[in-house]
Amino acid sequence: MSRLLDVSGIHAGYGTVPVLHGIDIHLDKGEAVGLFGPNGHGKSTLLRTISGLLRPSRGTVTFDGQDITTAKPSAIVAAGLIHAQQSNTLFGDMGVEETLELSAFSPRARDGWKDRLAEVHTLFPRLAERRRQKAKTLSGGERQMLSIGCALMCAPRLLILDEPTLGLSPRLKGELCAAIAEIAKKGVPLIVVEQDVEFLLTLTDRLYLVEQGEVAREIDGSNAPDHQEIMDMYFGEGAH
Amino acid sequence: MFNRRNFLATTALVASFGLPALAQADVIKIGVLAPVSGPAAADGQEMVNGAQMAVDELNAGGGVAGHTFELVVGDAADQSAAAVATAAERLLGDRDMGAIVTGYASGSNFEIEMMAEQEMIYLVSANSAQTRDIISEDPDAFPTIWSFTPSFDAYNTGVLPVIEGLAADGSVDLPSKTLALISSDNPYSKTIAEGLVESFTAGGWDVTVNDLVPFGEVGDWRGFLAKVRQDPPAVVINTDYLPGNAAAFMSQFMEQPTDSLVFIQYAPSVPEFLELTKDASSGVLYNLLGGTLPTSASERAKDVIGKYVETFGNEPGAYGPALYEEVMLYAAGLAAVGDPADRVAIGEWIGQSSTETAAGTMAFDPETHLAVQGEGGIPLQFYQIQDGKRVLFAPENYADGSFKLPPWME
Amino acid sequence: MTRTQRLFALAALVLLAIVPFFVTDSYTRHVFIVAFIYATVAVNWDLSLGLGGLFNFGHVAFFGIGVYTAAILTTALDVSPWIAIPAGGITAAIAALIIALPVAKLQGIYVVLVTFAFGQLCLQIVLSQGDLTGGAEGLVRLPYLTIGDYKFIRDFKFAYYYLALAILAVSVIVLLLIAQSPFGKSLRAVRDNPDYAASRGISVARQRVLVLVASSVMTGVVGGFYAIYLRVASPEVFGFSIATLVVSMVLIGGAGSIIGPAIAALALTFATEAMAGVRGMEEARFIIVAVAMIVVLQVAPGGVVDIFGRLLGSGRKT
Amino acid sequence: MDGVLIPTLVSGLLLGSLYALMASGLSLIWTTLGVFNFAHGALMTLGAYIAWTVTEQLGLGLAAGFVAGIGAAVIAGVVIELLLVRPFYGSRNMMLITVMTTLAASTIIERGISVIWGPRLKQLPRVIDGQVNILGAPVSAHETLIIVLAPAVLLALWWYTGRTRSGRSLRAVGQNQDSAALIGIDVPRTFSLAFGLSAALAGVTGVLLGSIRFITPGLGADPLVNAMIVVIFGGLGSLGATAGAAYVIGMMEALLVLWLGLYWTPSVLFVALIAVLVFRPNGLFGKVSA
Repeated sequence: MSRLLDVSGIHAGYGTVPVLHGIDIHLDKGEAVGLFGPNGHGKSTLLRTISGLLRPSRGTVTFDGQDITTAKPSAIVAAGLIHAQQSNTLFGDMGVEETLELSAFSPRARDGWKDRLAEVHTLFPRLAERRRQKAKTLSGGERQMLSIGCALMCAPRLLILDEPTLGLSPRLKGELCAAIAEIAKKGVPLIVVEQDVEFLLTLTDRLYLVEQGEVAREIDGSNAPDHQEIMDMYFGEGAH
Repeated sequence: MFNRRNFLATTALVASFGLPALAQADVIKIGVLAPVSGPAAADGQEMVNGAQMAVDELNAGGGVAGHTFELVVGDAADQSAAAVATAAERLLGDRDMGAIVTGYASGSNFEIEMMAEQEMIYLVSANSAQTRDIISEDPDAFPTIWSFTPSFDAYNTGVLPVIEGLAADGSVDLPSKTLALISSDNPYSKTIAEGLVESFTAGGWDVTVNDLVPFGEVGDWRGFLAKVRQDPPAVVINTDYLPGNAAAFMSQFMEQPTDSLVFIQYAPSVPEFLELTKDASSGVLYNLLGGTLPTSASERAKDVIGKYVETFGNEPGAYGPALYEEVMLYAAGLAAVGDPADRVAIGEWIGQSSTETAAGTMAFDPETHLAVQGEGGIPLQFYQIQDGKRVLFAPENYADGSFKLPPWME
Repeated sequence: MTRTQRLFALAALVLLAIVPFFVTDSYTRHVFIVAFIYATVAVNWDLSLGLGGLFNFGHVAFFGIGVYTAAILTTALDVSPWIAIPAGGITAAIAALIIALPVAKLQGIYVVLVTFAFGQLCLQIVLSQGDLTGGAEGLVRLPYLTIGDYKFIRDFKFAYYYLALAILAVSVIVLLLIAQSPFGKSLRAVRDNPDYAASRGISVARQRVLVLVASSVMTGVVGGFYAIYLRVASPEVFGFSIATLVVSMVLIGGAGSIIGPAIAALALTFATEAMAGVRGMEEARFIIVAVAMIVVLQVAPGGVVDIFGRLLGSGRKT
Repeated sequence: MDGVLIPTLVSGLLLGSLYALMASGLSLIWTTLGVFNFAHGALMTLGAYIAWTVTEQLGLGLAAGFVAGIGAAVIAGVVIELLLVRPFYGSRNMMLITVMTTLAASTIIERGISVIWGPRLKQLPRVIDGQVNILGAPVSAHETLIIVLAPAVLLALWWYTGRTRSGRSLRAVGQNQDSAALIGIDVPRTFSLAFGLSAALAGVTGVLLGSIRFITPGLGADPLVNAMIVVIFGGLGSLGATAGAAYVIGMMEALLVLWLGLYWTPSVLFVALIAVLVFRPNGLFGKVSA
C-alpha cells in the first residue's frame, strides 16, 4: 500500500498559544482512519493545519507524495484533499443547490459535477427536496448533510469529516452514519473525527487517540479496546 | 479695538528681542499668503504665479532701490484659522519680509489684524466686505493694509440700471418687471443676493422666486428651475459663484429655457467656465468688480495677460494679474520711500497712490482702505458671453462689443 | 504607565515649560501652541479610540463645538473669554451625551458612520445658522484674554503658550489617572475581550456614554481656547482634514498610550511646518503624513511610543 | 404641480442612480471583506482624471478614455487591497485599521492628483449630446444614459454575483471565509477581485460624473459621503438593500429639495440617518438582529 497522507511532527497553535506538540498521523490509499479524544486537545486544530487554514510552526504534511505544508487551502483542495469542518454553517444566505454547485469549484472538481450532484442527491434525498432553501434555514442535520454533500462535490481523493454527527438526534445520527459508511464503501479514503468510538471502529481500519496535542495511542484491529477501555480513555482513569 | 500707538508703547520693552525688524538685507522677501493646496489651490497657485512674475520682472530690471526680491509662499491650505494663522506667523516671523500679498487667505480676513500688529504691508484682493468691517472702525490703525478689491456695493446696485438700460434702448424686450433669484449660503453670494433683492424691489420689481442653496457643490438645480418655468420671470439671477455649480445651472436651464435674461455672479469669468460649457453658456450675463479688464480695452491688461500667458501657458483668472499688480505697487512704494524697514511709510504712500493697473485705476478710500470704485477708480464691468467669447458691453468707455439677444430668447 | 515613562513625561513637561525662555519668536511659540492644541484633541481622542476601542469619528466635532461655544458666547452674549473657554467643555459634554445615545447601541462600522454623520450634521447646523455662527464666513475678532491690564496678545504669545501647555498637561494627567482607574482597566478589558463584559456584567452602553463624555470635556475646552487664541471661529474645524490629521497623530503616536499621541502631535506639527516652508511641497506634506501613518500601522502597530518603549526596554503597559 | 413633480422625480432618479453605482461598490467590499473603503471616492476621481487625460490630452476618444479610466481605478483598487488592506487580515481591529489605511490612501490619491494634474478644473465630453423628453420633462441625453445605465449595471452585478462561479465565490467568501477556502476558493484572490470590481464601479461612476460636473481632486469626496449615507440606510447588507436605499435617498433628496428647498435638505438627511440608526441599528433594510 502507498502512503496518501503523512503528517509528521506538526507543531501549531493560535498566536502564542501552542496546541499541537509534534503530532504524527498517516493514512494509506483506500484506508479509513478515525480520530477521537477529549474536546480542546487539538483534533480540529490538526485538521485545520492539514487543510492549510493554519500554518504549522514545525513539521510537514505530505499528500500523495507532495509536500503541502505551506500550500494554500485552495491548492490543497485542488489536489483533492477535502475537509468538512465541524458544525459547518457554510454560506447562510446561499441556497442549497447553489452551494452544491459552487462547491465543484476547483478545476478538477468541475468535470462531471452533474453526476456528482446526482450522487449527493441520492445519498441525501433531503438536499434535493430543499434545493431552493437558504442554508441558514436548514436544521442541524440537514446542514451536516449539506456540508458532506459539498465536500463530495469537491471530488475528494481524501475526505476529512470533523464530527459529522455532533449534536444530532439518534435518528438523524443513524441516517448520517449510514451515509458515511456508504461513502467509505465507494472507496473514498476517509479521516473521521467522532466521539462515538464504536461507530469509528465499525467504519475505520485504525484509530488515533489525540490528547494534549499529541497522539496518545494508535489503535488498529489487533488491539481494539472494549467499551470500558474507551470510556477510560475519554474520561481518564478516575472518572468513575 | 487696539490702537497702534498704544500697541507700540506696551511692547517697546520686548520689541528689542521679539519684533522681527527688517534687517538691511539686499534681498527683500515678499510673502504670498494663499491657499496653494486643498480645494482652492487653483486660485492660490495663480496668485503665486502672478506674484512670481512680478518678482522675476523686478529682479531682471535690477531690483528696486538697491534691493532684489525673493518670493516666499505661506500655504493657507484648507483656509482653516489654524492653517492661515500659522502660515501668516511664519511669514511675519521672517525678518527679511517686506510685504505680504494675497488674493484671499481666509474667508474672514481675520489675519489682517495679525498683519497690522506687526505693521506688515498686506495687500488683499478679495472679501472686501470683511476687510471694510475690520478696518473701518479705526482706519488709522491699519496703515499697511490695503484692499485691491473695491466695495461690493456696486454688485448690489449696479445690475438694475444696466438691465433697465438694455430694455430702454430696445436691445431686449422685458415683458414684466419680475426677477427669480437663487443664492448660495456664503457671505459673498448671500450679501449680493440680498442687495440685489433690495435694489430691484426699490426699483419697482417683483421678486417671484428667492431661493437659497447650501454652500458647496450643487449638481442639480431643477427644483429652482421648475419654479422658474412655472412662471417665467424677465430676469433670472444666480449668485452662486462656484464655476462647477454655475455650469450645471446653465446647462440645466438650457434644457428648457424660458424667455428670461440670465445673470450669473462671477462664475462665468473663470477661464474654465467657457471652455467647458461651450455653447450652453452663450448669452449669459455677468459682471466683475476689480477683475482684469479686457485686453482690447486696456493696454496694461494686454501687457500683463500677455506676459502671464507667455510664462505659464494659460490664461489667468483675476488673481494672477491682481497679485502681479500688488507686488508692483509695493515696489513703487519702496522706490518712493527707499527704506524697506519703514513699512508704515510705504503703506501710507500706497494709500495715497493712484496707479493704472490691469483692473483699472487703483486708488484707495482712506475710510475703508478699499479700492475706489466707479469714475476714476475700478469700474464695474458687464460682460456677455457670445459664441464662446467674453464681450464687455458696459461701461461704454471700456466696451469692446455690444449686448446681443441671448439665443434662447430669439 | 511605568516609572520610566512617568519620569519621561515629567521631564518633557519641565522641558516644555522652559521653552519660552529660549524661544522668543512669535512664530515658533505659535507652532508650539498649535501643537499643544492638536495634542490635547489627540490625547482625548485616544481615550475613546485607543483605550475604549470605540471608533468615534466625530471627536473633532467636540472640538468644533467648543470653538463655536466660545465664539458665540463672546460675540453674541459678551461673555468674558475666561468663562467662554471652559464653557466649551460643557457644551461638548452635552453633545457627547446626545451622540452617545445612538452610539451606545451600535456595533463596529456603524459607530464610525454615525459619528461621522454627527460631525457632518454639526457642520450643516453651523452653516445654516448664519446669524449666530457667521455661516461659512465664521466669526471674527473675538475678544482676547486679559488679566487686569495685561493683554495676552501683547507678549509674543508668552502667556498663551503656558495656557495651552496647561490645558494639555491637565488633559494628559487626567487621562492617565482615568487609564489607571478601575474604569480605565475595565475599558481595556472590554476592548481586548468583548466577552469579558458579558461575564462580568459590565454595561458596555454605560461605558461608552462615560468614555464619550470624558473624552469630550477637555476637547471642548481646548476648542474654546483655539477660538479665543486665534480670535476666529470658522467652519473648517468640522472638516475632514483636521480629523484626518489628528487621527494620524493618535495612530502614529500609538493608540491607547495617551503619551504617544501627544508626542506625535508635536512631531507632526513641527514636521509639516518644516515642510510648509518648502515651495512645491504644499500637497506633498499631506501625502507624507498619510504614508507615515500607513507605515507605522504596518511596522509598529503600537505606534512610536511602542518603539521607544522597546528601545528603553520597558514594556508598554496599556 | 405636474410641471414641478416630474422634473423632481427625474432628479431623484438621477441622484438615486449615481448613489446606487457608488454605494454598490462600497457595499461589495464590505460584504466580501468587512472593510469599509474610504478611498472609494478617490478611486472615482482617479478614474475621471485618467479618462480626461486619455480623451482630451492624448485625443484618443471618449471610449478609450472610459476604458483607461476604469482600468486605472481597478489597478489602484487592487493595489490598495494588496498594500493597505491585506497586511491587516486577521488582526484584532482590522475593520478600524483599514478605515484608517483607506482614508490615508484617499489622501494620497487626492493630493497626488493635485500634484500631477494641477488644481485647474477639467471636464469630460458627454457620451451623448442632446436631450430626451421623459414624461414631458426635458432631460439631457447624457443624464438619461446614467438613469438607464445604473440599473443595467446593478442588474449585471446582481446576475454576476448570483449566477456565475466567480460571483458566487465573492458571496461565499463574504459569508464564511473558512468554508470558502475549504471548497477550493482562493480567498485572498477573491479579496483582490472584490476590490477590483468595486474600483471598476467607482471608475464607471467617476467617468459618468466627470462629464456632468467639473473634475477636481475633490470630485469623489461629496459623493462618498452620500454613498455612506446610502449604505447606512440600506444596512450594508445585500446589493438589493443598497440599491433600494440609493433610490429611496435619491428620491427623498429630490422631494426634500422641492418641499424644503436645497438649503435644509442635507441637515434633514443627516438627522434621518441618525434616527434610522437609533431605531434600526442595522439599517433600514438590514436584518433586525446583529
